[in-house]
Amino acid sequence: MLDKIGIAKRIAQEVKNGYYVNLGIGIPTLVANYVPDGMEVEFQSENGVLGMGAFPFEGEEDADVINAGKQTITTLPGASFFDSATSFGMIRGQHVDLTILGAMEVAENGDIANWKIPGKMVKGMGGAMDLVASAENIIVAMMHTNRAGASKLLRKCSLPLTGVNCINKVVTNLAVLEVTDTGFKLLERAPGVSIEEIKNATEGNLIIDGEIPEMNI
Amino acid sequence: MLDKIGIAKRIAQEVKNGYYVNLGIGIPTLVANYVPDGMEVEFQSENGVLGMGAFPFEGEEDADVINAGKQTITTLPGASFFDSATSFGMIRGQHVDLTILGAMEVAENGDIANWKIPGKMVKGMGGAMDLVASAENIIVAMMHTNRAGASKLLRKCSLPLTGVNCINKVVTNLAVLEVTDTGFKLLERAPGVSIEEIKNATEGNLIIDGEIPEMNI
Amino acid sequence: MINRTVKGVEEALEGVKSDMTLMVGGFGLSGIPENSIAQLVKSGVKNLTCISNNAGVDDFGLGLLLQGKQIKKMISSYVGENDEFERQMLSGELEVDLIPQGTLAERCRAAQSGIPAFFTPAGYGTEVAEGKEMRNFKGKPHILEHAFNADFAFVKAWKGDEAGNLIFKGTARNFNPVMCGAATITVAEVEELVPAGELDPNEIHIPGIFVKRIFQGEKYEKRIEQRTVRKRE
Amino acid sequence: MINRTVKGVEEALEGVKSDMTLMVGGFGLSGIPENSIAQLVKSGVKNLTCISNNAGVDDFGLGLLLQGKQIKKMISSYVGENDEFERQMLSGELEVDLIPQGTLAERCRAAQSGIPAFFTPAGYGTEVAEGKEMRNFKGKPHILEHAFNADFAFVKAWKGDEAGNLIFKGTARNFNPVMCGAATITVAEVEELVPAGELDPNEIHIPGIFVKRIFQGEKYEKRIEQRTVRKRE
Repeated sequence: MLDKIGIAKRIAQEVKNGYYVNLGIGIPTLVANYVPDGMEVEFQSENGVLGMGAFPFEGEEDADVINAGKQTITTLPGASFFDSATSFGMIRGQHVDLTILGAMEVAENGDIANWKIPGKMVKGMGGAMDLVASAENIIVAMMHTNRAGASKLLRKCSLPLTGVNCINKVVTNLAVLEVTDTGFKLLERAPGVSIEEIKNATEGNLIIDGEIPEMNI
Repeated sequence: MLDKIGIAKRIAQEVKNGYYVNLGIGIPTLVANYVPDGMEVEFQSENGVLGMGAFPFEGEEDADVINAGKQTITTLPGASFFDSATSFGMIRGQHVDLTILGAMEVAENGDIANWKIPGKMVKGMGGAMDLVASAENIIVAMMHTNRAGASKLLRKCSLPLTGVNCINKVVTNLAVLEVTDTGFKLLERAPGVSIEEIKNATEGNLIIDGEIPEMNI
Repeated sequence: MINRTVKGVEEALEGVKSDMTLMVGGFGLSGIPENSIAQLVKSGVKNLTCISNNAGVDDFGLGLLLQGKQIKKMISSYVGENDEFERQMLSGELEVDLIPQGTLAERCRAAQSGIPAFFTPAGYGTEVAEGKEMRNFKGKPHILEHAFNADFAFVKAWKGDEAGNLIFKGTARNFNPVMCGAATITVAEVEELVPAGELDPNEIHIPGIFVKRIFQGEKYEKRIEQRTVRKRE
Repeated sequence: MINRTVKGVEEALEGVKSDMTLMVGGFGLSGIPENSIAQLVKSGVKNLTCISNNAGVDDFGLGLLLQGKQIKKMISSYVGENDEFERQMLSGELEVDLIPQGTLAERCRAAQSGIPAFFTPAGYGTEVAEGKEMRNFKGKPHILEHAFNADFAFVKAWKGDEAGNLIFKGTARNFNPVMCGAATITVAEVEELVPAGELDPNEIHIPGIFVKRIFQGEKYEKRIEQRTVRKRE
């Protein structure tokens, strides 16, 4: 079974040379740490920066240079700053190659819910609705089940949707799954995790076709 | 009767303190020369500059700094450059206070035609259609009649329209006229020009109400 | 040059009244118009509708206006760092209209540039799309969104000049440029106000024509929400 | 950093074919991609549809492509300084779609930023509005306009870096920024190409993500159409 860092490491393998990547808050932010050195990649943050680097050294934090998670950041050579309309122009205009974000629920048809629990929690969708409606290559990073042990990979989302029919791939603590026309196709198992465990943790239709390899992290 | 410079001088009197002004090609461009010194005015050119100044000194022309008439220009302190979408954002968003442009025909209901003579001449509308559709304060600068002696202030435009119901005022070599709900209201006569002459040169409905003063230039 | 400077924050806020709709720049606490917000608190205006990506934190940014119950309605994309906000919202004291961040930005930009409405894919199939016109373009569903209407826009820039020209710094730029000229009156506060002619016309982010009033803020706290650092090796 | 540089104009134009739709930056002869245009002439591609505010003059800019009869259709706002253009248009050899300049700019910007369609008042009541959807907003009529579809965009900037970031100069900026990313492939030529890190991230007009290929132009004539000067006193 993977921890959050394991999920981030596995997703980092999905990042290809020449990709502009938008990273959501939480696990997705960690992905940047595991992209191989020397790979040509630029990270975009929707609050208005392309070419994000590591966190600043202590004492060098700048309130005017943050990411979408409101964390202080630095920029790399080749970086640029821009306004919010331009930032979402990049996103809506499909100039960003890969979007990685968290979710509360993903449905077998690619629907996603991640912004609201009616009556309980309403943080807002932030940029997530723009991202999922526009991007062509979206990976969800999340735990396979919620704290109560219930599956987050469902036949149908129960929470208010963020987007419909838009998720391509899900990487969880248990598995890598592709969202296909007929459901979640199991691609890889996390180290030490059995197909049975994945089956038990997946409410949505799970497609198991042939041998399912263990992830290589 | 006024010459082109006279028309420009008269229109300059319409420019008020604090106005952002867009000047069209031809006579309108001359208006900038006659705005009183010390008046707070900024000239916008739709190709992407606000705060235009005089023509450059010989030898200081810059191919990268021109106005919408493709003339080399200079900028004044406080000037800014911007792209074409932003420029028409200013225009469409009604941030420009006064628009001065030329015309082939103006109709008594405020329609204007200035971009095309079917089968003969098609230069294009440039920014004129955006300007007349958006601006709330538009003055036309033109000769009262065309080269053949026919009136350019008509009941109805005969040429393809640039905009409908949009012109507020017309300043010609013969007169200053306001476009009202019922037609062209004569406000001022050019020096030495009689009401009769203006009547004869105006095809559209001309409203003469009380004493018509001579312009003060 | 048209001089857009006003003496200070009091003059900058002249005409702000209860029941108005205000745009407020910033992302989180970065690039917020601190001095204008402080003056709004002081002025005691009430029943405000605020268009702002976030709602500040409990004791800073728009959170200060929430504390004083000066806000009737928030139009935002993300409001997740504010307990008082959540309390007022869940109790029904505060109306909240949550909209996608890109739509929020584009509706400001539309107001700025005279575009009354535009189509965007964001929110299709979600409750955001309810009651809105839908249309397919190239086989993909989009929804029609409208330009905002606001009375005042409060923005914060790094440098500005007397003509109202603005230059922003880093990601403190965010929503500030798109709100300039998107309301009837735009008030810009800047860290440094310089005479016209000192800023390079080529480096200006927002031309002064979009800014009605400009002043230099008295002081800036520039609070950091998530101070994240790495150790020196 | 993602390196967007190509070796030169030949590599920059790889994949340009006859019958394609090209966006070409510039206003008059100011800010036009001179080197890309020269290579288009050399390549001999034909039946092009060109989206460009103007059509050059007889012997420069897009006028060179008109001379070689490489253009099938022009989409422009103003084409008034070109005899060969007028000849081809009046004879019916050349299709011409004239559209308001602000609509031209906004249709590029819409393509760049994933907005399929928007409403604008420009052209209402004129032949430009014929066959288009109309709608009133606040009692004022508007028409629906659509984002452009283009295969290549050719733009020219002043400075650029390896990451494709661009800075424009003066009014040579014009349509160039709004065409970046508005076509499948955007080719930027610059007067000066510098390593990544040399441009201030705060001063970049167009982030490299909107630019697919960048190269330093071999030479720039930068012809002036209307040399207007005043005498020194």
